[in-house]
Amino acid sequence: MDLSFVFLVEVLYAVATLVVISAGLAVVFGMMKVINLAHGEFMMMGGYATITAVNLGVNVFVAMLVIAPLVVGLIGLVVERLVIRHLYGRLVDTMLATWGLSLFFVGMATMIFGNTTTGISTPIPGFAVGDYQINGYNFFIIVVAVALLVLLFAVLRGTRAGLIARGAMQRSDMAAALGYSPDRIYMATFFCGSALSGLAGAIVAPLVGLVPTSGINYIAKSFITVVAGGPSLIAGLVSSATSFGVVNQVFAFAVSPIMGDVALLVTAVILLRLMPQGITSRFFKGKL
Amino acid sequence: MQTPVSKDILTTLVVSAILIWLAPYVIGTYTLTVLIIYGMLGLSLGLIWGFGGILCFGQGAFFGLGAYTYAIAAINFGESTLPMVLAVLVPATFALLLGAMMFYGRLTDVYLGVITLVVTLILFKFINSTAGPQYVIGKARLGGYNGIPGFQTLNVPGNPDAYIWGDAYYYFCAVALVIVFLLVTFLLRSSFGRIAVGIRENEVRIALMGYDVAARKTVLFGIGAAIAGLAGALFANWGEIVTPTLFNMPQSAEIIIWCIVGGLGTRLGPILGAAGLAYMKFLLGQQSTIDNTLITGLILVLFVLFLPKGVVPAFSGLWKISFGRRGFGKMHDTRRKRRARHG
Amino acid sequence: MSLNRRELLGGAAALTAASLLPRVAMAGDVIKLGSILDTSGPFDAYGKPMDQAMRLAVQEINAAGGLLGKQVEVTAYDTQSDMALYSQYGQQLTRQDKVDVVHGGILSASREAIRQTMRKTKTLYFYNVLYEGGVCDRNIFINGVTPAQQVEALVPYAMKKSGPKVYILAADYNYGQITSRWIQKFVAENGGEVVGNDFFPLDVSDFGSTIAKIQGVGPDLVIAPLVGGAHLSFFRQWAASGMKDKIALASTTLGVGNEQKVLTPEEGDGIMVAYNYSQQLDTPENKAFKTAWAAAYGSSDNIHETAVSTYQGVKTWAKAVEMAGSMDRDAIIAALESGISIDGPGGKITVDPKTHHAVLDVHLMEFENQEMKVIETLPQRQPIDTQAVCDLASNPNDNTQYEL
Amino acid sequence: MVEIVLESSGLTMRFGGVVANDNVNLKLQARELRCLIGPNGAGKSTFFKCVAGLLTPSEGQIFMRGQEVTGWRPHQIASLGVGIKTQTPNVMDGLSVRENIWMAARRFHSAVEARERGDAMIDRLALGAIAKTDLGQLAHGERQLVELGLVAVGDPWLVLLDEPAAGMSAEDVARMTEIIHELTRTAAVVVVEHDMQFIRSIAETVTVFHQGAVLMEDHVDRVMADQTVRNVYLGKKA
Repeated sequence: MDLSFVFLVEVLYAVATLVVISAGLAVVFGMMKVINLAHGEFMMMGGYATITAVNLGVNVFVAMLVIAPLVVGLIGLVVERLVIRHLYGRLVDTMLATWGLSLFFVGMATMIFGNTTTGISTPIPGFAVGDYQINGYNFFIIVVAVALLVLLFAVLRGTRAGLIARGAMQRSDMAAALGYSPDRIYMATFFCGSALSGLAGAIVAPLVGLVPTSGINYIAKSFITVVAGGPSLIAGLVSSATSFGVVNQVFAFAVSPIMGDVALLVTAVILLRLMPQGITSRFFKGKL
Repeated sequence: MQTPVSKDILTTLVVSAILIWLAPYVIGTYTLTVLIIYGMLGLSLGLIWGFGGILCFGQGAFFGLGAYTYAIAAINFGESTLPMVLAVLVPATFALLLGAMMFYGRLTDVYLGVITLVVTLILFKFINSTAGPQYVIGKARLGGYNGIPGFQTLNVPGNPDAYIWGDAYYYFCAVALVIVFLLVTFLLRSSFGRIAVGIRENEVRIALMGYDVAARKTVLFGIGAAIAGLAGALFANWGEIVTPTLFNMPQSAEIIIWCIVGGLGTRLGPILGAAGLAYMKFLLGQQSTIDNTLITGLILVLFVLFLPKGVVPAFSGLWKISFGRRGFGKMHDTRRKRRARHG
Repeated sequence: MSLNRRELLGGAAALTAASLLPRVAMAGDVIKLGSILDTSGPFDAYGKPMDQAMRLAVQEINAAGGLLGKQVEVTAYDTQSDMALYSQYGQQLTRQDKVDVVHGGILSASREAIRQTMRKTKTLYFYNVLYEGGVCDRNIFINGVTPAQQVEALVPYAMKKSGPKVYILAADYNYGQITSRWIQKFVAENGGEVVGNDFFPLDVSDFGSTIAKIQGVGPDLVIAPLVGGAHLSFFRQWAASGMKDKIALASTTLGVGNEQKVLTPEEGDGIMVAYNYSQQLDTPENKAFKTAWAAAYGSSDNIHETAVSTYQGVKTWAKAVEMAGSMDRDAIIAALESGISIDGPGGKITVDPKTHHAVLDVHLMEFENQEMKVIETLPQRQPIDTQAVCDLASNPNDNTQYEL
Repeated sequence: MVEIVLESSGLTMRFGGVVANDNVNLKLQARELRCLIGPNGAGKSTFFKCVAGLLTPSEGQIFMRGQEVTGWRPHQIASLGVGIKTQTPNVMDGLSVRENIWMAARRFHSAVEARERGDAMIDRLALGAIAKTDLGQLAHGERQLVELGLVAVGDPWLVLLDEPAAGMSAEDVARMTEIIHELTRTAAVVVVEHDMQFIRSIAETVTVFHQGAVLMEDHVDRVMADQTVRNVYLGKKA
């Protein structure tokens, strides 16, 4: 009983992690059809922003939830103005340019922070469930993931900005016809996407040792999650994160963590072979 | 129309002979060898991406597969001839299977990218976790993270004790690259190659003409993998060890960067891009003021923004303007392949 | 041989002597020491102080007048924690730079990447890291701790303090694989039982499911030969899930890279280890060493196990060179095989002629307040694991890494 | 007995809940010219795509020269000797006119013969002046013409054309009409079109699509005179 509860928490945690690390990429891909391959490095910078802030004496939650998204969002803004906006509509070129940016940021971080492992301790203590101990931080990540999804849904459904964004998602010329500059919509979207990436990096920072090359560990997983999710933003994110998270944890428990990763990747190949445009091209069509 | 075949071959042979002779006076042969091997690897992606429109994010997988196949076979056979052949065949077969799965499933651009990326990651993770003694192929331990050291290196066929190494190995690799380059030239001049370019330009049209696009893309993908596999085997001989890093993401990323910088849709571009950037990385690796990765990244961004056609087509264009004829590195002179690059 | 300009010029001068004594002729008036270490990347926590230790030792040798009247010159490469770079730089050190001796390599993977190159080019090679044991090669000298010296001491101590049910978490490459087999052997010999054994590739940093799994099995003791920056997260996550005070923890690697200073006392205290060196060792050699280090680098805080091994390795090599009186490789090997010993910061260290391994002191320690407190010292332990399989005196052409 | 080269039987195509084709039965004789007309959304393009292999019908069968080809892929259908031209100019923009036409001819002939036949086709279409120009640099009408050349060079016995006259000048249309008539000497031709002017100038038999089904099938003059057809085109309820 206790073990199955622990298992359930681990599965939820795995799904939540995938949601958190993919949200930024999903927003940018869903709205702008831009695959940001520097997403992993945006996360890495979010991690460094958090650790630097904590070392300067800032409260860890303020650092994670406010400082990291802001810092990375601003970096994203600069990147959008300097590079991305020249490449809209050229999917493969944006992928290559953002790949270049990812290498650039790795190099930058190496020069500033050095190529060493840094980290902070988790700010939430563990607690007991029956005979078992659970990492309290797992719950925090689950809460953040749920909050993130609710927030995304509320913004897209309930606000004027969300309405425009949804319009831009369907038909980019539509928003322009309504008098909103697509340029500004894209700028705002990229800022939000980058901020979400920064937040994700900050959230996972206490769990792992951070190095300038940490981003590579996330980009593949989040890239796969987003692409397998397909055209619908929230439904796609939730459905693919759930499929991958469950598969990953089942195999991680039954065999080993590495088999969990392999099973996740194999699932991705099968999913894409069956549904070449992603899960939500077949199910939950037209949902958010 | 195209220059006559004989003239093309002659130019290739003369230029490459001069380069092979002169290069060792500038750069040590040990370094040159690896630049040549990277050139071949660049050519393998340049062929399938630049001429076939297939953007493969996992070309490194075939490189690694070739290297591992060679190492495992060499340990088991104790000589190098059959392992060299296998190192070409195994990646090619793997690519044919993978390609058939992707192309008959009508996967394109981003989705193609994801699948090739994922397959590379799976191979990397698998090879990386084979440290235990249970992972054995014949006499060869897979070795996991440690890779496989101490295999038989290249020998004269039929005589396992006559090693080809040092300067001789440099000439061997250089000649291999010239041969592969000529084979690619013939391929691109053949009907198959010309239709492959047609597929890059417009897949649907080619299908409506009655060509089996999926089959042709699969075959081209396999040919690219065979070349990458050969490069992998040569690399294994050069480094005398194979490790899982051959499969990892940065390796595959670099191949794409070589092609972009050198120039897509040319045969020479990816080779020069590979050799040039690898040498630059080698030089940069000796200083520590500016981080190596930072410069590589910056180069990629700047090229995508300002010189998306790459160096060779740009110079070729200049040459054409100045002398009113084609540069020798160019073939099937195409405008930017919007469709192929932008999905 | 490559045909670069430098060698074309130098070639003529060296031509006459080359056929007789190539290495001496090439070296000229300095002795070239090649170093190959990860001073950046995930393993730099090990590599950086090793580099400093190597340079400190060379500096001391040169200050004392060098070797055989010549200064020692360092040629160092940073392999950036990338195994592929080892083979490349290994080739460069031996074929282009033509060094007299190579010190370096950290992970077993990196040692195996260059060992054959060193052997082929007849370049004497020192590997100064604690490792899984079993390497039997006349060209290599190893002065790190092996499992028989370390695990044999650590396992009974840790089991006595906790209980008989042991769970092993090991890094997934040859060090982790082989070490975990040694642990299994010693656990069984001490009447215990191994209830689980998991391996993790070096880039794994999420141990959530593993920690839950361990709880399901319920061992008394977890022994963790985990390696590198990513694996450090295990100890964080272990503490974060509140397991630290419930199940005892021992490691064969934690602290080698001064991890006790990276972990908070809450995360680290009580973890049991056994090594050749601790900064808390109270010997005159250690005190002198720490003073010299602090004078050279400002603070002695970053000294650790493998740094000391490197220092001791260079000093052992220097003593053998003086004894041999020449830079001839076979003469130096003969000197080393005479069983020479030095008194290093970790205690007395003697070359074992049969295995080219080291006889040394092992100290049982526990983490306490970001320091490694010495509990007990086991003096002059023999590398009996390697001695059981390797005898270079009777079989000098052996070139194998034996496994348990 | 006249040979039937194309037959659809009970062909139905659904997209989710939308029925784009509903039980379409159609027969086409050798060397017949048939126009498929109907307002936007009538299902004529969907029908075309099903026949060309670009879509697989939900129900029903398609036969070509008596052989069932339901669910075949475009290249298989084209290999039978069926020439297909889609709605928008579908050509290789980065390649020259000659290379484009050569590729089409190469499918059925050796490389050398393909070149000869390609050159002959270029002469026939009077494209000699622009034979070396990349398609991407040509005007819309020229591109349409080249694509027709791609279709014709394979000597098809069945030609499927989707809106060949769209966006072309009067002069180009006249040339197009001439070529289509020339094609009917050896092949049956299906033209999907909604330009009534153009249909009047080429058509004999016309099939009218409405709401996914065949509304009527008759000679062009009678169809044009039919009140129901007029209502359909004007958007009144039939």
